Amino acid sequence: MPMQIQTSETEMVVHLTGEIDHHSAKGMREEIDQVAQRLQPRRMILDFGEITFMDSSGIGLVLGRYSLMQSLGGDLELTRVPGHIQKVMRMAGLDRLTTQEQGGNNR
Amino acid sequence: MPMQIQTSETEMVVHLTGEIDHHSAKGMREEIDQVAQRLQPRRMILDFGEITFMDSSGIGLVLGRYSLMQSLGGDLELTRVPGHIQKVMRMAGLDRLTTQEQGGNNR
Amino acid sequence: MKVLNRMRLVFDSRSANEGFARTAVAAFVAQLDPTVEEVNDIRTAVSEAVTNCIVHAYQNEIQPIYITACLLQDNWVQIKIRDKGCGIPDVKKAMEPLYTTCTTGERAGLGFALMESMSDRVKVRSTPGKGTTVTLEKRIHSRL
Amino acid sequence: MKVLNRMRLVFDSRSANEGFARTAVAAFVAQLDPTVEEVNDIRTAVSEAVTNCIVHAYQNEIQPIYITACLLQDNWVQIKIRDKGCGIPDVKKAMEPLYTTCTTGERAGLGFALMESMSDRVKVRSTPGKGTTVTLEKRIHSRL
Ligand SMILES: Nc1ncnc2c1ncn2[C@@H]1O[C@H](COP(=O)(O)OP(=O)(O)O)[C@@H](O)[C@H]1O
Ligand SMILES: Nc1ncnc2c1ncn2[C@@H]1O[C@H](COP(=O)(O)OP(=O)(O)O)[C@@H](O)[C@H]1O
Repeated sequence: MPMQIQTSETEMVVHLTGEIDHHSAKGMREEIDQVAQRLQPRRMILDFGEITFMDSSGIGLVLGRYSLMQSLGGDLELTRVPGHIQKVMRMAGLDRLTTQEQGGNNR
Repeated sequence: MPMQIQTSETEMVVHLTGEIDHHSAKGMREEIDQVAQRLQPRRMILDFGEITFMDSSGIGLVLGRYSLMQSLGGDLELTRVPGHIQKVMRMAGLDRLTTQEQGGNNR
Repeated sequence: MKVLNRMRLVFDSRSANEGFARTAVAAFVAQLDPTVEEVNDIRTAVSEAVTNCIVHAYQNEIQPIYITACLLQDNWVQIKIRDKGCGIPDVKKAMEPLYTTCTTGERAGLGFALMESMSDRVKVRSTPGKGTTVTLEKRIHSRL
Repeated sequence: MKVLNRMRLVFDSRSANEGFARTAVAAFVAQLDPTVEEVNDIRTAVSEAVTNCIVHAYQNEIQPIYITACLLQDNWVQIKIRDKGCGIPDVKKAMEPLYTTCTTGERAGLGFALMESMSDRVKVRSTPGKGTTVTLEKRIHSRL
């Protein structure tokens, strides 16, 4: 999976890359959850800066990680969400989890 | 046509952009020849720096402009030819017209 | 309406083809010189419809998915995504936001909602046991 | 050889579809994670074959062009481009570099030569009055 995960004692930052669809989401979910279960972080940050496409499979990905973090008593944040992906997030009210929107003309 | 033509007294520089195929080549040919007929330059330079795709229609484009410049008693030069397009040029021996090849990983 | 250009696409219902399908449709629409946002809308809507064929209609069996795309007058694009899968018993209910028959928590039930927000018109025709056709219509506000 | 994935494409022989056709095939092959050079080779070869259908086979009449693409074992890709146009009386001669029946000076007669240099194998079957099928085969040396 094209993904980089940075961890500290209490925080986990997931740098997602490429396209999120039903095909790619499964591997992403599994990789994130494996690290999260082991680390039990207080905060998970999903970085969408290098995501070039996302459909509702990405909403499922975010909602599932949100539940996971709730069950761990922690928080989920989304950063650097490109404009078009913000539009998809908004459909599920997930834009409220966004701390930093990415400006400009994303591909 | 997505094309910019710079002219001086004796020289004409054509900055080609986009993809060269049978569909796009016609318009490019016509636009170049119109200016060349009017200007009668000693030298024509075709700049391929912003070309992202070219098939044998591009060879036809170059060969035709070569004949035109010959008939005007002038020269034709090709600059900033991306690697993959150089590979197509080579099929027709047109790489010898190239004064400056473009390095790197062109799209 | 007069059809100005058209294409037809058939491919296996493998999830690896989701990216191919949306890219192919986007490449066909590219000749209208759409904005980046319009292209992304189309890619998203097509991706949703194709994923539904794979996940719901054929339930991960490998069967054919059919797409046709037409360019009509005044920059209208019509895209049909068709399967011969299980069909939808209650289309109205299926199209409600958050409604999903998926029990794994993997699907958000927002596929149709996204198709509707990314297109100008969405039509669904379905016969249980026979299959489903989703028709997406969108007008491209060409940059030309 | 076992077919691991496949798609089929039909579209009008309009020159506006040349870009669509090569992009669609490239998007299908993308799942093998080809190099940039391999993708460009495929786009060029497909573009040549499709242009020939438009220019030579149908001589600018609007008729259907058929493409199938298959992924086979060991990262082999097979692409067939088929028309129901005028056909080629002498295939061997047609495939010679610089040979062209075009008299306007627009075509360089290098279409088949380019297809051959961009693919591992090129097969041409043609029946005058019935049509032509060009089969391109290429092995992708995946980056994986
Ligand atoms: N092509 C289809 N074939 C059969 N059932 C479908 C099809 N498309 C959608 N459905 C049904 O409609 C429901 C809602 O679809 P959708 O809004 O896309 O949400 P999701 O895909 O997340 O479940 C699905 O859960 C499924 O039951
Ligand atoms: N699909 C086709 N149908 C009919 N004739 C064809 C087809 N493809 C190629 N040809 C014939 O073969 C010749 C050589 O083709 P090619 O090497 O691609 O060069 P070019 O397209 O530049 O003429 C063409 O000029 C044409 O006469």
